[in-house]
Amino acid sequence: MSTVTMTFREALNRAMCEEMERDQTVFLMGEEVAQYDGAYKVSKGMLAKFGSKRVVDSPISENGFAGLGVGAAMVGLRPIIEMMTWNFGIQAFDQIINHAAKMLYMSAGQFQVPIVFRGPNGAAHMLAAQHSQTVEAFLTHVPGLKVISVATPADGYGLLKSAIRDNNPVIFLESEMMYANKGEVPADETLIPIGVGDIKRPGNHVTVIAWNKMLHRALEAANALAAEGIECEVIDPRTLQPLDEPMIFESVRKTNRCVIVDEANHFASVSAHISDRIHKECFDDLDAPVVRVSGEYVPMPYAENLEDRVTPGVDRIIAGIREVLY
Amino acid sequence: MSTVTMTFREALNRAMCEEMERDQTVFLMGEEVAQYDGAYKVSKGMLAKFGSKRVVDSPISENGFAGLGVGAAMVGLRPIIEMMTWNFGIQAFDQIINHAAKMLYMSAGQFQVPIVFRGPNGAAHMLAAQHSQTVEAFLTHVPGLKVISVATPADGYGLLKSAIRDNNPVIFLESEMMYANKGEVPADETLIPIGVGDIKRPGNHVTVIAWNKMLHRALEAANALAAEGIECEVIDPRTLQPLDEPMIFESVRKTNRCVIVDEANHFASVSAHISDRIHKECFDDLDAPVVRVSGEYVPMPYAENLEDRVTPGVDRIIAGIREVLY
Amino acid sequence: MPSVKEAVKVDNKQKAKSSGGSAGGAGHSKEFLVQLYKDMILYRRFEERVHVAYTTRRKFAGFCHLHIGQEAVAAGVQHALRPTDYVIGAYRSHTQAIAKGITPNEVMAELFGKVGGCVRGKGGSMHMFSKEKRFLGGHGIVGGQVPLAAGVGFAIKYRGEQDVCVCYLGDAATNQGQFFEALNMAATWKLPVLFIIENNRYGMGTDIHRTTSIDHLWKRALAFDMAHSQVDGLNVLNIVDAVRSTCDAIRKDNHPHLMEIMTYRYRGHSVSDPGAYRTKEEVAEYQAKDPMNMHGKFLVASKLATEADLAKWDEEAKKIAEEAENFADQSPPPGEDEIWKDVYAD
Amino acid sequence: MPSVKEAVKVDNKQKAKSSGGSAGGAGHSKEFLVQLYKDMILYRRFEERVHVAYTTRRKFAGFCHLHIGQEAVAAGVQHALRPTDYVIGAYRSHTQAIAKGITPNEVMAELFGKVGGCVRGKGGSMHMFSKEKRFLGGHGIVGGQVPLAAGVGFAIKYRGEQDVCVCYLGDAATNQGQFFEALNMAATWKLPVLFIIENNRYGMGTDIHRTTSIDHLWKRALAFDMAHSQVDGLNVLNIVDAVRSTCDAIRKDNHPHLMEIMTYRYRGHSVSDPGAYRTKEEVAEYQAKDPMNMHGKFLVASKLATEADLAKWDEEAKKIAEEAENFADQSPPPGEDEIWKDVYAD
Ligand SMILES: Cc1ncc(C[n+]2csc(CCOP(=O)(O)OP(=O)(O)O)c2C)c(N)n1
Ligand SMILES: Cc1ncc(C[n+]2csc(CCOP(=O)(O)OP(=O)(O)O)c2C)c(N)n1
Ligand SMILES: [Mg+2]
Ligand SMILES: [Mg+2]
Repeated sequence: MSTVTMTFREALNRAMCEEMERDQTVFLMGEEVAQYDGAYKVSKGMLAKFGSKRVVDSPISENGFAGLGVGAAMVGLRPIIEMMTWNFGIQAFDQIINHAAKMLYMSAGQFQVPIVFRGPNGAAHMLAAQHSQTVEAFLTHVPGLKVISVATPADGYGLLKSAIRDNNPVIFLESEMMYANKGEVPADETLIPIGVGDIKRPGNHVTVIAWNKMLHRALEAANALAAEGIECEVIDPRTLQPLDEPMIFESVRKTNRCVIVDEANHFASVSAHISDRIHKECFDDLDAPVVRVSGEYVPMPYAENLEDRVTPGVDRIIAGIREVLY
Repeated sequence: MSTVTMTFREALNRAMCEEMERDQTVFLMGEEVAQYDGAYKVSKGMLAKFGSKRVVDSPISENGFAGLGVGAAMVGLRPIIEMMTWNFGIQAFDQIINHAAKMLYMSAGQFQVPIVFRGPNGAAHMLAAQHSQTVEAFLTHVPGLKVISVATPADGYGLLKSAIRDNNPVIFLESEMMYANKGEVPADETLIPIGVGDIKRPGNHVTVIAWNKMLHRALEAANALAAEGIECEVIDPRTLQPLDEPMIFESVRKTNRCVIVDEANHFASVSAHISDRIHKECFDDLDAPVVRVSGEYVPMPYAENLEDRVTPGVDRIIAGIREVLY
Repeated sequence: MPSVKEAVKVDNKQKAKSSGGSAGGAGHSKEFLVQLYKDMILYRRFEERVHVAYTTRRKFAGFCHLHIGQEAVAAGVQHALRPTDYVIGAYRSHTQAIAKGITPNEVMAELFGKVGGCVRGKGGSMHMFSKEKRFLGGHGIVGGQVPLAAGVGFAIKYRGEQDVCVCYLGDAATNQGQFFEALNMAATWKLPVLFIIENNRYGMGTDIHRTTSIDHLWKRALAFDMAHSQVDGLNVLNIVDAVRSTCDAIRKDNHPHLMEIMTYRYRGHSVSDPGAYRTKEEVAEYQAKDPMNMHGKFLVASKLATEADLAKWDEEAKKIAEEAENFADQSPPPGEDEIWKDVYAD
Repeated sequence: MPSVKEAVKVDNKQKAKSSGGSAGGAGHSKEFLVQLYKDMILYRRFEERVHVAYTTRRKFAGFCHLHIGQEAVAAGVQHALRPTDYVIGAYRSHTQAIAKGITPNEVMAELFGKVGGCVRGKGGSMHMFSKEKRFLGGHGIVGGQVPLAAGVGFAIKYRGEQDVCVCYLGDAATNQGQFFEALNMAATWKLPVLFIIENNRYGMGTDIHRTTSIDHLWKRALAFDMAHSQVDGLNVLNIVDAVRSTCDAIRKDNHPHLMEIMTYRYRGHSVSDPGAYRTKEEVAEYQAKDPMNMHGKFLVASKLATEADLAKWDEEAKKIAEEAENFADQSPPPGEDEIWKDVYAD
């Protein structure tokens, strides 16, 4: 399969453009997405390509325009709603949790809500407490939502296309820190199915689960340990809800050891859930309890040296891996 | 210690009244709390007792009055903010998560936010998807918040008093279904420290962890199993954040088996976290993996027969206990 | 004929006159005027039956918000709309659902949590839906439906259609942040949405004037230079005429409109509300100018109906409500498999 | 003297005149008029230094929102307040913090993420605080500070104090739901809060007129019958006088007020914004009537200062900014133990 090299933001842009060309009901709305080309330039050129009817600058009314998207989706459109960052998505939790997620169920299947809420998630760099949050723990806890978190341009491309075509509300988590990352993306149109994980690095000694930007730190840790002969199998679930449990369990049954890396703090997080599921389903296979390497349980501090210590670093991931390899 | 019998709502009312008598900076605000005596009559008589300056009917502006409370707390008042139910508290997540929880940290300790957000949490009866949600998984995931969930009038009384005196934002979770429950409450003023669990029933065979109204179902299950000679140790954490891990671990190290009952769905929930913590800290003590009995991963349906099946019932709890006793 | 006050023309002193009685009737056919009455009495009898089914016969539980006293709004608005127009409401929406074409049987069965309900017992009193009839719910979060309505308006405009989306909300919902956000977007993007505040003077037990600083709720529109009006909701023909001419304007000029309809509910906020926050006299005062009765008197006075006709229609309405209850009784509860259905679409 | 337009008196056509220049000066001492200039030039030079420290010298990262062009607001407002009045703002608040008494050293060190910062490097550019000075932040969620301000007003009234809480917000923040909710509560409960919209015409790259339907943002107050006014922010004395008389009224009559100050930012939304959404000419047009320069000219024309004085004060301002950078450079980064401090209070 031939590929092209593109940045993460280009891959996401391409996914949106292809889907908007394919389907007239798809539109993009969010703060600064049109004339400004997106706060992080993910929608660059889209206003010029699709016009102001389909690429819409919204007021700073997250709950309002999230709800507008849900209403439009109920009657046949397929909105892509950009949250400038997911920190502001918290403002829209009422519409996402109480409305988008529950509409199909409350209407007994009559009103589908095919909508994508996308934007960068997690800490960027020196943005402090209100601008450095992860939301996957909140939103995977909401039945009715699908949650995707991507780590590479190719996954971003293939999964965003699937998200736009999905008939459910999909939460799509990106990262400011990865938009400039380059990667190989299929030259031809390609969709990646929602709910299927990806083994980003095969290995036999320990399963390491990580997503979004933590994946890259996990791979770095795995590479460092490979020098010592420790072979990590690094799994990127890509979709957190639904979760590719079969892939995870199969790997753990092979390696008998598992580390989960999660940018979020540990309390009631996705990693807590995965850990529980592994302990439950692979109890007799485990040679050590699952170790979680999580963000510290603190609001994010501003100073660089503190911030670096709060999110899981390569050193802490290596330490976590060593811990299960006793 | 002499006790008096009172309903749950009376116990909570008493806690608020005593604290408001003790401290002029404490006030109560929320929808219908004053003239209507509270949607669930928890604040009955308080308007008459304290006047409209201190018992304030708010507009239906959850984010607004939550934020008003946070601002008032920053400059020295101690608000009690009633969420008519926690479903509507989701509207206030921006103020709770982005402001209340982070203010102390962002201001490097200068601005404390001594505030209590309280109200009923979880399913009541035939209220359907938008009115039957639990929020503890969301809010325990937010550093800076304390989260209390009470199951008995005595705990409600003693912990609400501590919550009001605490210098942090405290989330206080009650239940519509328990307000009429009666129980023994200390006749004399008594505070229960935040962060201390309670063994509601001692036993040696299996540890069962449950809170809020699930506690009562867990106790019912334990009683049923006692007839067969199975002795459950039923732990009510009472505070979910901070969690009384030493009490939990000690019990599991004794019983070697554990079931967690959680009204919330299983994904990234408090029970997932507790399960992970037990597996991690008591790995070699466990004779079976921890079993979680959770709400189904669905929005709440309206029909009574469906609703009954969604929340963990006594039958499912018993099945869960049997599962770890293989 | 009642006039719709537009944004700039609005006048503080020009309050809605709660005179009761049906203003005019000019331009309406006899059939139409009679149908309005039949609708109102059906809604009244239906809700009364619901009340008894809930309280006396304990057929269901949960919240149950009755529209009794406010029927003229559901009837009047609906008759001013086209079938393809969309309607979305809050949790006080049994009659709105029936007005939009969901059958009384389906509404009652839904209340009873039965599979014959319009959403198979999964939504209940607060969540009635019909995709076919373009009734978009039935929503339980105060104010939550308002951005949804803006979205429907957005879709109408996006597709270049001529429909209007009517969004009902209560007086107290005008204190919700997302109400304002939605109005701002609707005004900025000129979305074809008619926002109707059913001002029944109370949000639960709270007089609306205790939770806002304005005397008239149409003033919310001033923050957005949005067209707006106040309508006397005690006169059903007022409502029909106002909504009709407003929808004409919306279709023609492509702009949203905020309409405050002055109305009153006779029963508690929900069935369990004792209503201590208002006097019996106040309720009686409104009941004395009951829009349904007034319209009936108007029909008789105009020789469009006799007292006997009114009594007959009353009986017919009671019959329909009774049949709905029978239907609901006989409908089975949903099967347990429904629990896991409709969480995700394929 | 500029007059403060009150709710009822407001007039659509009476737009703020962006004439530039200092109106009058009557009633102000020379010392005061000079101090205003010194403050503005300090804020300008401080922010310029911040800009260079960020871009050229890469002393810190993250978002950095400069107040350059809008200094007259920070200076004018502050001089109209009492020391015990509270001030709360958004993320464009370096100068507001300095105006309220946090030292330039502490602000710069905070930007650099150093322990000498006003919040020991934990908050950064968007989160400056001083309990002692009653500066309540520094908030990063657009609109989030507005309910907080209502709460401060609530506390002032609760305790029967005479203070005012000033709440700064941007033009685009007036599209946020919680802004409306807070205004409604403030108006209903008559809270002593002065809401100041710094209307710099853009929310990031979006002209405010593309995201709302109204021409003037003070119209938001009409939804609440709230006192309001529009103030020409290019004239610093206008601001002083308007805020002073408004605060007098707030203290006397116990009511909130929404003030729209027309201003302009010269730099990008944040340091990383290239500003392609507006023309160079537009920026130049505003710079030509720069409030600080205009006030300087006024001082010279009124013989209250010489050109040499202005130059000297400019040098002094640069010196303070330079010293602040030196201080920040020398301050150590916070210790790792700070990570786990202040998560919970005892
Ligand atoms: C966001 C939210 N807050 C609170 C509630 C609880 N609640 C339900 S109805 C209601 C009063 C609403 O009054 P109004 O909008 O006037 O409508 P009415 O009931 O009079 O039709 C309240 C507070 C809710 N459902 N949603
Ligand atoms: C709730 C929320 N949404 C989006 C953002 C991102 N954001 C930061 S500033 C800004 C523009 C605000 O403009 P305005 O209120 O006019 O203030 P100004 O920057 O002009 O001072 C946006 C969209 C945010 N911080 N918070
Ligand atoms: Mg009402
Ligand atoms: Mg601006």
